[in-house]
Amino acid sequence: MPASESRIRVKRSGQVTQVEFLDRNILDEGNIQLIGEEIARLIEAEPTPRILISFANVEHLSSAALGQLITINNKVRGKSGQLRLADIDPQIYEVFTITRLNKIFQIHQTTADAVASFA
Amino acid sequence: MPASESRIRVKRSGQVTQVEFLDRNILDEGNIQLIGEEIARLIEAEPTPRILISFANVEHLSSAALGQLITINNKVRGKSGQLRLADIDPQIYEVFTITRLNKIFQIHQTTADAVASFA
Amino acid sequence: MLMTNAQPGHEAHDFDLLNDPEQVERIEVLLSDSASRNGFAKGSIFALRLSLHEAIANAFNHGHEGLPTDLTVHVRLEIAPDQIIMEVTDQGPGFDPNSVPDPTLEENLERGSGRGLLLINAYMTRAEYNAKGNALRMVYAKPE
Amino acid sequence: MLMTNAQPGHEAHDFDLLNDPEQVERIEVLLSDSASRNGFAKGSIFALRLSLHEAIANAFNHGHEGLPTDLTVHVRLEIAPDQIIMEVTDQGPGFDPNSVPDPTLEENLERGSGRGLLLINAYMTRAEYNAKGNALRMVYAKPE
Ligand SMILES: Nc1ncnc2c1ncn2[C@@H]1O[C@H](COP(=O)(O)OP(=O)(O)O)[C@@H](O)[C@H]1O
Ligand SMILES: Nc1ncnc2c1ncn2[C@@H]1O[C@H](COP(=O)(O)OP(=O)(O)O)[C@@H](O)[C@H]1O
Repeated sequence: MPASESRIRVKRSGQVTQVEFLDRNILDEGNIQLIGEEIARLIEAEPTPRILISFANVEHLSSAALGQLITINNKVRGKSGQLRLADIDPQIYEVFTITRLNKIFQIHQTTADAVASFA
Repeated sequence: MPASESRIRVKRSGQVTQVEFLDRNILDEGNIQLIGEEIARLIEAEPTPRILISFANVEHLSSAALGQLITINNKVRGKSGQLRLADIDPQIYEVFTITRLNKIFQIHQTTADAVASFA
Repeated sequence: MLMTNAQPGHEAHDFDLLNDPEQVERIEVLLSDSASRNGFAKGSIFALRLSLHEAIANAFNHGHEGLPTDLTVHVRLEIAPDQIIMEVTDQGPGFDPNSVPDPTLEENLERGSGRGLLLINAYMTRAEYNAKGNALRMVYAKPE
Repeated sequence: MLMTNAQPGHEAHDFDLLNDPEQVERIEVLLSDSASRNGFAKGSIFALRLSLHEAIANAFNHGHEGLPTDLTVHVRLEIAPDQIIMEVTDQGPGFDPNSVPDPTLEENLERGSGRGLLLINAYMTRAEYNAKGNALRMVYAKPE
């Protein structure tokens, strides 16, 4: 197994770092850990991180993934940055409402909406 | 479902009618019945049928398929024709030896050998 | 015999599972396929797969915490056209599910964990532990 | 619980099967996959799949001959790293396996049928009917 096969796709658009998942299923803790480390490096690389995570193509999401998102959120806040989530399909969105995490995260319908929302 | 999707590929080479299976698994009785009917029509179309059945790509074969081969053999004989089998992988060949049907059928290693064997 | 009343489409699957993501995924895919064949909708399959995933993760992470890593978790799936039952049994000491804090309370909302049981309870028709607390039985009835 | 001694890799599958080629194929594919994961070789998987196929065909064609077509056949697969057990049970009257003619005798060689049990017996380590003759238990031990 290659040591550092990326599990995310990263795109720069202006001051915003856009992250997309390569896996349809964000379930396994090992994977989630690796994804978290990749995003942490993106956050570290920015003075004031503006991170947009798109959930396009994501079909399954575990509670471990939610935990990782909270960790990411804390890291972004720690650097006075901003985190946005977008492209969450209704099934996945329900996971955010059941857990009330829709109160914690800034969630936008589309990537464009999310990009426009950064201060 | 189309009424008459063919389950075999037929090739003429001189006086020989070569038959190949499109399925890797010749297990299901319904399929085997359809294959039998297709080959029966080939036999009927010839005054003196020379039929070569190739088992290239066949991975599984049930006893119902063996029964159909015996029926085909009888039809060919009924018209004083000749039947040859070829390209049978060792695993499938074992089915012929366990059942002793290697004593009934003329089995050749390759299609070329089988073609050359017709009188 | 397993199923007392033979009924078309009924099936049951038992696994002694090691903590191996590939094996877990295989069981989740088997569950999804079987549910789909039995006419469960996409949303139901989402709920089932998520709940099974959370239960198995709990069995290994909490049930077997500090125990030998080669301990297996038993997973049983019973699939029928009208309902699906999933049982996940670990070899740990068990726990008291009533002692688990509510992750939706304001003060717990930013915790990094503690949402698995909430999701299971939200999505399943019924979810019950045995008395010892090492076996979770989840029942999902197909919506009318 | 199904398996008395939890062992990694052990799994069991039960199906109440209708006479539907697609369902039969699905079970055969599940058997092949599980056997392959448990390190059974290609030749073993060939033997297992063929034997299961023949046993299921017999259950529907002979066991349920003249009976309602919606009767199910019960299939149970028990898969372990060292052996695989397959049980096929029909709801028919049973039969006496000793009364079946030997298809390899000269006079039977050109018969159109009668080779299923021969193949099962040739390929399986053990194959036994219950007393009634409506349940076949096949055991395949992994070759050393
Ligand atoms: N099988 C189990 N054995 C022992 N304790 C468990 C088990 N399942 C859950 N728990 C306990 O319940 C708590 C809540 O579980 P859960 O809601 O799934 O969240 P998380 O797994 O993220 O902590 C766990 O932290 C653990 O203390
Ligand atoms: N489950 C069953 N119930 C009743 N009779 C059976 C059953 N299985 C096999 N038999 C009997 O055994 C015979 C031999 O079976 P088999 O060797 O599989 O060949 P075939 O199915 O081609 O006849 C059948 O013709 C049938 O009479």
